[in-house]
Amino acid sequence: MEQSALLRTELAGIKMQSPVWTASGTFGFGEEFTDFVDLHRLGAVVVKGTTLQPRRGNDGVRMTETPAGMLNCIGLENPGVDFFLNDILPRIQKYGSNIIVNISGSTVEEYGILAEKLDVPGVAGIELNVSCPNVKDGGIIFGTDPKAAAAVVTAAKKHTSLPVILKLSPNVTDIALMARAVEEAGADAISLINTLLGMAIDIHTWRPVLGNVTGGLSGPAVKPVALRLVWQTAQAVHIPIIGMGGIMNADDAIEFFLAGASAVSIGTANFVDPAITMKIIDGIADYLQLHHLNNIEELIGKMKL
Amino acid sequence: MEQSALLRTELAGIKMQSPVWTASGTFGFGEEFTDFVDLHRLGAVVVKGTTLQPRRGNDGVRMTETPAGMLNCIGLENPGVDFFLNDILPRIQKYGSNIIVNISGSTVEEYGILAEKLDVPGVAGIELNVSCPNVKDGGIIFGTDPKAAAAVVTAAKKHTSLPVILKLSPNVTDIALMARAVEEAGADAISLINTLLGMAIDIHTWRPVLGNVTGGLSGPAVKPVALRLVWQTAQAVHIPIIGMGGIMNADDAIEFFLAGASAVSIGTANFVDPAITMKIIDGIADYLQLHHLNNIEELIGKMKL
Amino acid sequence: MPKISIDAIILENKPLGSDIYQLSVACPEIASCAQPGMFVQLQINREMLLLRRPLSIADLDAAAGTVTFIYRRIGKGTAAMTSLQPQEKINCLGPLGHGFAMTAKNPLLIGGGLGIAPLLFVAHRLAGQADILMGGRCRQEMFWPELFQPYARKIFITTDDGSLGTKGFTIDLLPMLLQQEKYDQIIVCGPEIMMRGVAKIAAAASIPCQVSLEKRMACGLGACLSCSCDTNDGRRVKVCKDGPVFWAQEVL
Amino acid sequence: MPKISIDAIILENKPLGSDIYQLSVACPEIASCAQPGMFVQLQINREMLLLRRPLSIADLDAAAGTVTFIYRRIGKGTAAMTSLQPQEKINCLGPLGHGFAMTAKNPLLIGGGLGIAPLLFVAHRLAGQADILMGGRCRQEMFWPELFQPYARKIFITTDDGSLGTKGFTIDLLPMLLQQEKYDQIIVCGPEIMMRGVAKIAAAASIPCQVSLEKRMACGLGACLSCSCDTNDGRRVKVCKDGPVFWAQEVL
Ligand SMILES: Cc1cc2nc3c(=O)[nH]c(=O)nc-3n(C[C@H](O)[C@H](O)[C@H](O)COP(=O)(O)OP(=O)(O)OC[C@H]3O[C@@H](n4cnc5c(N)ncnc54)[C@H](O)[C@@H]3O)c2cc1C
Ligand SMILES: Cc1cc2nc3c(=O)[nH]c(=O)nc-3n(C[C@H](O)[C@H](O)[C@H](O)COP(=O)(O)OP(=O)(O)OC[C@H]3O[C@@H](n4cnc5c(N)ncnc54)[C@H](O)[C@@H]3O)c2cc1C
Ligand SMILES: Cc1cc2nc3c(=O)[nH]c(=O)nc-3n(C[C@H](O)[C@H](O)[C@H](O)COP(=O)(O)O)c2cc1C
Ligand SMILES: Cc1cc2nc3c(=O)[nH]c(=O)nc-3n(C[C@H](O)[C@H](O)[C@H](O)COP(=O)(O)O)c2cc1C
Ligand code: FES
Ligand code: FES
Repeated sequence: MEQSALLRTELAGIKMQSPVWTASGTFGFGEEFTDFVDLHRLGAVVVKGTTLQPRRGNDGVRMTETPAGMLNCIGLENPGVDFFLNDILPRIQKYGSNIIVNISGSTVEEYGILAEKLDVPGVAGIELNVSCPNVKDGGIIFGTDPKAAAAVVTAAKKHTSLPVILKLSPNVTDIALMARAVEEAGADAISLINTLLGMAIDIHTWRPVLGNVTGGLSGPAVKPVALRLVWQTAQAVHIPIIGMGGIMNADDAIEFFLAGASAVSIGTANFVDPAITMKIIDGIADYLQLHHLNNIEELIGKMKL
Repeated sequence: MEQSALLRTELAGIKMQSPVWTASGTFGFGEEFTDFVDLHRLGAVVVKGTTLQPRRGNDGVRMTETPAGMLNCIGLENPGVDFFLNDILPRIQKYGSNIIVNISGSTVEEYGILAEKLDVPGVAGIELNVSCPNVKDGGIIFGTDPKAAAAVVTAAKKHTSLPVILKLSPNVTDIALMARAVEEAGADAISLINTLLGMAIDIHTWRPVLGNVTGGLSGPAVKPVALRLVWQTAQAVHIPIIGMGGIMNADDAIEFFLAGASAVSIGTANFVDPAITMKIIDGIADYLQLHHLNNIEELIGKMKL
Repeated sequence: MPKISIDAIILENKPLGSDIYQLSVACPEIASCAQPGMFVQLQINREMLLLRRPLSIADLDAAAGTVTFIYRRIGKGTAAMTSLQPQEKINCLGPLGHGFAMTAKNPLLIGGGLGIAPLLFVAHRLAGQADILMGGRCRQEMFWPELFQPYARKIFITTDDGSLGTKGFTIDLLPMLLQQEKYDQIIVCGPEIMMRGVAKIAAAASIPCQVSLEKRMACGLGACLSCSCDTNDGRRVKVCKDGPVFWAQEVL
Repeated sequence: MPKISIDAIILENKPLGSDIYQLSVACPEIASCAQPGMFVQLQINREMLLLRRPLSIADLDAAAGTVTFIYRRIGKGTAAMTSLQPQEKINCLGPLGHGFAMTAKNPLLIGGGLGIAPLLFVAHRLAGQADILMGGRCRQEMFWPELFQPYARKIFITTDDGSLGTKGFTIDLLPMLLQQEKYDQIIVCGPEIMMRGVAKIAAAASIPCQVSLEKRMACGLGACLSCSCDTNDGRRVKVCKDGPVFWAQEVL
């Protein structure tokens, strides 16, 4: 079968060339990768976390490497939603891939306002970031309290006709509780995981390495945890899941599909190899062909117990 | 200053040659390492999780490597507390190191019974494992619910005169809540982290790699998360903390002391280099000397914000 | 026997067959005391590999202080091993486990796949005293006879496709061999299904049989319990410490 | 200029001074188009290193298709780099960032520490047209003059201990140099404190000044915002994409 037919799929009404997305904050606005990636082949580009007002992010060191991972505390630096809509969106639309906007609010109302502003042609969906560990008002409360997360979904759904994806934090005791709450509130899909909260200390200066003291851990180090959370979430809800966390190659992606993800998102791996998404897409197609599968759907959630 | 004077310290009344412990389940009963380690130089040897009845642990694959880490689902295989007391303890006492027994119960009462049985000469303390992710009745509920964890501490304290250490699970939303609950219940110290819950799938067979489906993630991959949890716990309580999670060398250990740990415990690193604890002890002494510090106490919790 | 962890210098790392390599290291400390059936945990400092990889000692030269392993490229660790170069260091932890009881006068060694590797060391020690029956998929995989030539008495070969020796499995040929020769022991190493088959035939013929088990290992020292297994009399044993060699009736 | 990510063959990786190494790779794709001041993200496939390491292009030979880096062993990544061998592959992502505006007729290059490295490429391009003022701790660290000999017009040296050239810092010597010669531009790269000092003197003397900033980087492509910095007119720029070269008054 032709590669494109094997890979084409749909999620929450979003028609996609492939089930491979790029994770918010790790792929800029997509345009930074055009030397390496045919954006059109991606299922979606999820752009950097966007807020109502521009934000300059955190001061000091924002990134440090850890064993098989990295910590970041960018702190939602972004030019604000209006600048995005007026200056960036028109520019990146031409690449022809689905654009999902990742949004963060300080209040439930802000999520509603953002959702409404972004309900424009050229935006394929909205991802609610309720779990950014790097800003005080960046939604971390919304990400750990099922009621608050549900309220955010309700607010967004009320103000937009676009598919609404809720991005879950891994830093919780019971992911199923969170997942069910947002499903009931009407979320069209769930994405996970956001970063694990971590930290590093400089033993020469006795100070935290990161300007924000703590930061978000991502990369292959977190993959086993991410996969477990995706699997637990898939057991708990019926809405589709976009799985991510440490995916570095097609084999990793296949694990997430088997665990129940309908699409995967590639984050930190883009820093290691900017063409990685293309290799992963090819690798998934090869795997499907090798196993005589006609579509990615035949893999989703098929782990045998 | 002489190395031994630099390193000698005390924790919850336990006098120690050094602040370096070995983590339960990763160092057997200590005797397996005598070709590589002078057990006497360790602060304590925490022996494999012990239960009232012998347990055979989980079937199937019990271990798999992950990027910079490993997943295990041993499932608390152990010969039972009576066998430990009668056959093993007399044998390992001769090495002259502090022996801490890590215990797991299926009920609050079991923790009390175990604590009472172990209140014998030769046992220096008890570590309550309320967070083994690998057995259904292995205490995971006690590890995520502050009230249950407190009840376990109360039961153990009531039945033993030995110092009682509560080992916290990292798989919770709010570690401070857990830590304060066990401090209030009278725990003499807190140790953390136990393993992060993770998973791996075999993409050839479509089955979970581990016999128990999920397993506990340990090793350098988890270090940033462990360090953050130790720091958060140190902010929340006044009792001493034994910090662990991915410590591979003296530099890693120093980070944990700066974050607020009074001792560190070495786990997975023992599998990589069975002599690693000796190297870490030497490295800590060198660091103290280099920084003109007289004792490990001068490092504990000294991270500057 | 004291175990050590030591940086050994790689002398050679060459392909023997498709995906099969022979690695030799200078490690007098292990070469001087290791027994057939023991293994070594090798640390591979490449990529993000954390744990060591266990390999049986395939041969050693105590005088020269060298140890040889034969391994199959199967996953990340063994793939990374193929890129190791002579003169590089590789940390060896060993010798680990209990080797074969070397008490037989007239044993038959039986090996399948990479399970043939530790039998080479056995044959070497038995210096022409042992016959070997080895099984493989096809002629191309059977570079082994040449390695056994200097050490073994008779060499019997089976291949799945008949391209070398007798067509079939080792257990197909075994009954005939047991009729031809009065072996006083069988030493078998290979896929579990093969070892079970051999153990059954050996039991029926009342010939003592030693087997070498394989389990995923982390520590290799008996500390982590990754490799526990049940004995037939209800004990729990650790393959890395109490094995990898057992009497067939203990564990199969 | 299109960026690429490509496996380059290592030609040489040799020590220049204590803890300082020179790495040359065959990479015609980058050698053919990179400009002075640009950098490359190198992937080091050792140990558990995940991210690439940014290094300035210290020189290149477009005809031969080679690119040279000079790096200091400072942490895990650069330590691992020192073990790279000729013939090994190293993945290079580049050329990244914007280089120096090469518009000056009579520039003074000023470098401190490893900041001297990218200036070598600048001097090479300016082919005898530029003077260089370089500062280091002591004579042993100053292997640089020899490297600049073929390219630079005049070479001025300061060392902290006076063991070579003038005793003191580059900024101590700078005012005198500006009196001696009418430079039309200053190009400076080194510790931030030094660049600030130079920028101040340059501003006072009304000489345009280019600086090259350094920030921790993950992507190197302007995507992750690890390397954001403020401009004096209130914009946010990315050092990896909008820099690393800026006009001093923009960012200092
Ligand atoms: C005591 C002992 C002696 C051995 N001797 C030899 C030998 O002489 N020659 C040889 O080629 N192999 C031998 N093996 C097997 C060898 O250890 C594994 O093939 C190797 O560890 C796989 O590593 P990897 O990183 O390439 O595979 P991985 O990428 O880790 O995994 C690939 C597959 O290999 C299997 N595997 C992984 N780890 C182990 C393990 N520790 N033990 C068994 N299977 C595993 C799993 O099925 C897995 O799916 C021995 C194993 C043991 C326990
Ligand atoms: C655009 C650019 C060009 C550079 N050019 C050169 C060059 O030509 N020669 C050279 O020797 N160095 C250069 N550097 C610095 C070089 O990238 C770092 O020294 C290197 O990444 C450190 O890696 P490590 O793994 O050895 O250190 P690590 O173990 O990662 O850290 C050691 C210390 O180095 C510093 N550091 C870590 N990562 C970076 C980073 N990405 N950028 C800056 N500092 C860092 C931190 O202070 C840290 O404490 C350049 C940096 C940038 C951003
Ligand atoms: C540098 C960086 C910036 C990020 N910014 C955001 C963000 O703005 N919004 C968000 O929801 N997630 C953000 N994330 C989280 C990623 O989208 C993703 O959930 C996480 O990194 C796990 O995937 P990975 O391991 O493949 O990187 C960021 C991650 C990194 C590394
Ligand atoms: C193989 C293995 C077995 C373990 N068994 C136990 C146990 O019985 N009881 C317990 O409290 N923790 C157990 N742990 C957790 C460790 O004690 C430690 O908390 C964890 O591994 C984190 O430290 P590390 O990253 O240094 O290994 C086990 C860990 C491993 C890897
Ligand atoms: S491998 Fe650890 S006990 Fe056998
Ligand atoms: S390093 Fe990623 S934006 Fe500059």
